[in-house]
Amino acid sequence: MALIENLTLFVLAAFLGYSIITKIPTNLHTPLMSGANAISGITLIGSVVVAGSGATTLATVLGFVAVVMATVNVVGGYLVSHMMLDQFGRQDGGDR
Amino acid sequence: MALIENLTLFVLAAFLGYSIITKIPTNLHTPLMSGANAISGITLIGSVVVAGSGATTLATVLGFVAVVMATVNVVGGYLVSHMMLDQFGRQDGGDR
Amino acid sequence: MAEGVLAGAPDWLLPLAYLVASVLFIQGLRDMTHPRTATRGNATSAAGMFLAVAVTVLWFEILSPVVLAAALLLGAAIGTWLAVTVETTEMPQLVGLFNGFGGGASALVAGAELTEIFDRDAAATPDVAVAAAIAGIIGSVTFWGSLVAAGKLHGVFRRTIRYRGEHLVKVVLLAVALTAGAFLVLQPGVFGETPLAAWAPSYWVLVAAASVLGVALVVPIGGADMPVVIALLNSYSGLAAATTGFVLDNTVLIIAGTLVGAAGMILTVIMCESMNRSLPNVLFGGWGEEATDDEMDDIYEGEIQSTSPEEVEMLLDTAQRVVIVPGYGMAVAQAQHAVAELAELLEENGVDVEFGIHPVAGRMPGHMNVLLAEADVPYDKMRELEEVNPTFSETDVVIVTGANDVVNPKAKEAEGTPISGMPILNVDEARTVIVNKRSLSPGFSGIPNPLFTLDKTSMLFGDAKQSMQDLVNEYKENH
Amino acid sequence: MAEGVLAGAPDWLLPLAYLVASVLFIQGLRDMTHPRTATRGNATSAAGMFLAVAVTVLWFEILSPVVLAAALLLGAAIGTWLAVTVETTEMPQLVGLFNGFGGGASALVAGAELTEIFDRDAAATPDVAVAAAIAGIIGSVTFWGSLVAAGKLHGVFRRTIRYRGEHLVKVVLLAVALTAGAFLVLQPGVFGETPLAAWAPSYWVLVAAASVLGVALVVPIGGADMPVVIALLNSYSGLAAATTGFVLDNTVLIIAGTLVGAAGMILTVIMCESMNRSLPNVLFGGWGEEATDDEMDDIYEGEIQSTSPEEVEMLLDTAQRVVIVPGYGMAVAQAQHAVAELAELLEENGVDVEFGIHPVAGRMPGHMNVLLAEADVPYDKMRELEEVNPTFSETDVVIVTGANDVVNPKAKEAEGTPISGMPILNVDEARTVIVNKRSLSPGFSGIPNPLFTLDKTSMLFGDAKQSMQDLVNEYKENH
Ligand SMILES: NC(=O)c1ccc[n+]([C@@H]2O[C@H](COP(=O)([O-])OP(=O)(O)OC[C@H]3O[C@@H](n4cnc5c(N)ncnc54)[C@H](OP(=O)(O)O)[C@@H]3O)[C@@H](O)[C@H]2O)c1
Ligand SMILES: NC(=O)c1ccc[n+]([C@@H]2O[C@H](COP(=O)([O-])OP(=O)(O)OC[C@H]3O[C@@H](n4cnc5c(N)ncnc54)[C@H](OP(=O)(O)O)[C@@H]3O)[C@@H](O)[C@H]2O)c1
Repeated sequence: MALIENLTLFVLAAFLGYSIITKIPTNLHTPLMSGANAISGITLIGSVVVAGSGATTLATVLGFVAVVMATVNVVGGYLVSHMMLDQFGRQDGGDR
Repeated sequence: MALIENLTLFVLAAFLGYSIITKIPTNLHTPLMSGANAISGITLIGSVVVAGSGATTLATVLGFVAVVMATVNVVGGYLVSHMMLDQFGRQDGGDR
Repeated sequence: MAEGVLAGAPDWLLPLAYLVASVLFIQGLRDMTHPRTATRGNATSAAGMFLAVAVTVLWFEILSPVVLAAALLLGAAIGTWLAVTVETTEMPQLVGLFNGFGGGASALVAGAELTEIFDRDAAATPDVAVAAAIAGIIGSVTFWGSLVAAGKLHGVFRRTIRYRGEHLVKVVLLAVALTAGAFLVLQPGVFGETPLAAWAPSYWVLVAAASVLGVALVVPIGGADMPVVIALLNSYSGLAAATTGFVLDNTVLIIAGTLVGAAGMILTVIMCESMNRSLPNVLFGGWGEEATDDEMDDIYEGEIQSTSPEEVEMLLDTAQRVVIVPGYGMAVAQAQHAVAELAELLEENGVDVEFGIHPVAGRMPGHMNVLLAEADVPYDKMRELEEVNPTFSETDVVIVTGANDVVNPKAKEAEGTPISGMPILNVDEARTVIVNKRSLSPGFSGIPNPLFTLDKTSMLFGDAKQSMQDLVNEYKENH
Repeated sequence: MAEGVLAGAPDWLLPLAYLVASVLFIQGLRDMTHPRTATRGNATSAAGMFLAVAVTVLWFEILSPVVLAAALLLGAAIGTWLAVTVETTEMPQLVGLFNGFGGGASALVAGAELTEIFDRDAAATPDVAVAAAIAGIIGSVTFWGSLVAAGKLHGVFRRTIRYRGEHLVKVVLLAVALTAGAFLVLQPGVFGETPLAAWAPSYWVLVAAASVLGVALVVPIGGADMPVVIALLNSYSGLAAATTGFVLDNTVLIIAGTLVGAAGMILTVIMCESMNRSLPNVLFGGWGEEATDDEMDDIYEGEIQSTSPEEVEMLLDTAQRVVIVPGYGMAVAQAQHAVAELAELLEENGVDVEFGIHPVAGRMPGHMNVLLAEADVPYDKMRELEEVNPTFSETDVVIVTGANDVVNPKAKEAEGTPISGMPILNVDEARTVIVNKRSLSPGFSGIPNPLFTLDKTSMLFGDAKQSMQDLVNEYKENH
């Protein structure tokens, strides 16, 4: 029953996400948003499979576009998040 | 890959358990302990399958003992926990 | 079985790698609970992503490695370029844009998978078809909704388009998308044996309808509500990835997507709550139009005292304790460095300076914290509402710069204003209040602010960066 | 496919029911985060259990329904009887006992499943065999370890048995169990075609070795450390259930078992931390012997003032603020009702009364809270260490009843005592301290308590229940 197993993962991940995210303080919410955003680019691995399989031309074209878009999301998201957090981190070093 | 899928569930549940339990205040730790204890009686459902299948006499005997033990754990655990919590709950009603 | 570079590797390697990647995502988010560990958390999460993608590339037979490499490089280049050239004030729209791309990719992947299935002359099982339909709808709405939202935030187009029957249009579009989805699931074969059938035409009808729906949903929402929309679409892009995981039967997509879905949903709810509005009100209420005209000027007529950097400098000269309250205007003006410099100067001269940060100051949760951290303001100077409010009665001067709603006492008194019930920073309890903004025009909520008319309030009109810099210079001259 | 009463039901019904049960367990635990929702949480969790068991019973073909019903009824009867007849002080050992039963059941289930597999002349796949071996070891250790721990707590046998080479014995037992496990996994067929082979003999060798190991592990641990052992075994019983889930490929067993495993582990760590000891030290250090003799008497010689209920009543008469510090002795004496009555009387006469609850007072985390809640003491009167410590300097009388280590100032000063570094309740900052216990014998940690020798301290010797009741009567007579 792949469907129910997947559903089980979904439910557990939802509870876990709720538990973790509610512990994150407000001042980190903007970097959290872009970091979470980057994680949603995980759809990239789906795009890779589809783009690389080359089964049909249509799938390849769709896959190509999907890979570009998902990669922008992943790379951009993590970078932006890193740049923001660096500013928090930098001063922490200074404090000590 | 049933093994990896099960491992995934295990990992998610471990993180989730950690997140939830660390939020429970000390004053509820004793009822938590007996409540968690009752949950571990979930092994009862394994016992039921084994005891009921009647495949071999040995399995039936083992299953019988297992069902008795697991049921003691489940019923006793929830009852004890309920009795303790009732004492907390009772006064909450009184307070209002 | 592995088909690609890793051919011959045991079956369990791929799901195990995905499990490890999921753990890295989870651990990354857990590290986000503290500023000290947050940078590491982001890196952990990125490592998870790298692992998942690398294993995937090596595992599957890549018939067109050049195409794939080109796509990856192109995406990485665009992403890097956007990230490094962005101004801190443009963060919200950039996050929105990235987000849209993630949603769009999910919709395309689901579609490509369907065409592959149909191309093999196989039928999609009902659960795959349902998941694909959901991924298509959510992904398309996310893509187009995010583009519109990012465009509005960026000022590409500011108009809020409202029209009679706009809700009906949305309902019809959703109905079309759902009908196309039903076709996809039931596969009644209306397209017969035509070559068209292999393209999964009902899926693309669904995508088209959902795309228009995405635009139609966001267009009527006021520009100032866009941050909420973006947080919600962030949640959607996660859900789209999770549903794609159901289509491809892939655990890491489901887990990671769901985590993002939860994160976005929680941020959305927090924003709505701290603005004292409901989510349906934000999405369909249509309120939230930024009042740009200065009709308010009459209201304030004759009750406003304005001041100059020189006068403020004199006030600061005798102050023991100063609280700076930044708001959206500080972000717009990029005034954080000037503000930080002012605070440092005052501290050097023995004045006790703190920042009062309202939870919804600016346009994203934590917006002010990010800006001030950029300008090297130490955390322990940034005080949250509950911490700073009790101290205003012992504060000599409050400098409000680019903030409006978050210090509007109307939130306390009147029922029926858009901010009624929102907790505010009680700056009016301080001895003197300096309000720095460019005009008397209202903030996000579009209502006048009685704080400006108080006897203890003086307005320091001007762009936040300019005014703060003037103050710094003035202060330096005299010390 | 369903074979039992539900024959014909769709395949996904069983896993779906298990998913719902898992959600109920999770939600039940989440509700435990607040006293107000905790009772509901327990009921939610119980509902999940009921659902999981009911669906299982209906789903599978039960060849011997009478046997099954008998087993269920018998178990329920025993469980209910034990639960309703238990005294609140006996909770810890009862929880331990129940816990052992859960672990034992897991070990038996894994064994029965193996015999069934072998009976069908099939071979257990390596992952099933490994999981069964783990379930067998953990389950057996849990069962016997819990029995010993519960027995010690109940006073069935109090002696701590230590002997030379005890660690070697444990290592050898573990090695035997692991070797048997290896046999099970590799199935070299040493038992050939004998009828014996179908009984999975290597599994039972493993169980026997692990059972002795369980006893050997707990026997050398001091009676007072039993609560930590029980929390740890609680974690083990969860892990045993989770591994059984791997054997049976059953999601709800894995999820619920893992949740319990995490809960037990966290409680264990918290207890160790608040006693300022490491887990290996508790398990293998062998320290923790309860000092039962009163050799300490000499140490205190001539430095002790003792008092009477009459004198204490006079003190209370002029007090504005009283703090009551309960400890393990209150639980032993079942003095909570008398203590609560005293507090109520004082309150009625305008005295400000609070309870100072140390995190490890008693023998389980939250032990005092459960007892006082039973006696209807309102929560807001029970103060945690951080809350109550700053108030002692403004407290007129502290009544310490049945507590010892948690108020021992040696924790602050000396290095090298078993309680060094443990934060304590600073009752010595109050104006007067009354310590109620039966003798001068030490508490859990076995060390003398300099608090008793202070000028401001008076000892009210006697059983806690009796002494508190005397105080109540005395106070009533005079008011
Ligand atoms: N933080 C979030 O998550 C979030 C999300 C969505 C909505 N919101 C809403 O946004 C509002 C935030 O309150 P806020 O007090 O920060 O901002 P605000 O109420 O929007 O007011 C910002 C003020 O800044 C001034 N300003 C703009 N550009 C400026 C410049 N270059 N120099 C100086 N001043 C400038 C504007 O007045 P002038 O034009 O006269 O200069 C305006 O009155 C709240 O109503 C909140 O509910 C927040
Ligand atoms: N809470 C937990 O989770 C936990 C778990 C494991 C270990 N521990 C340990 O347990 C200790 C708890 O400290 P504590 O101060 O509560 O207890 P304690 O240090 O064990 O002292 C209890 C005192 O109560 C007295 N007592 C016993 N029966 C009595 C009766 N019937 N009437 C009056 N007094 C009686 C005893 O003295 P007499 O014999 O003279 O009467 C004894 O000195 C700590 O060392 C802690 O580390 C706690």
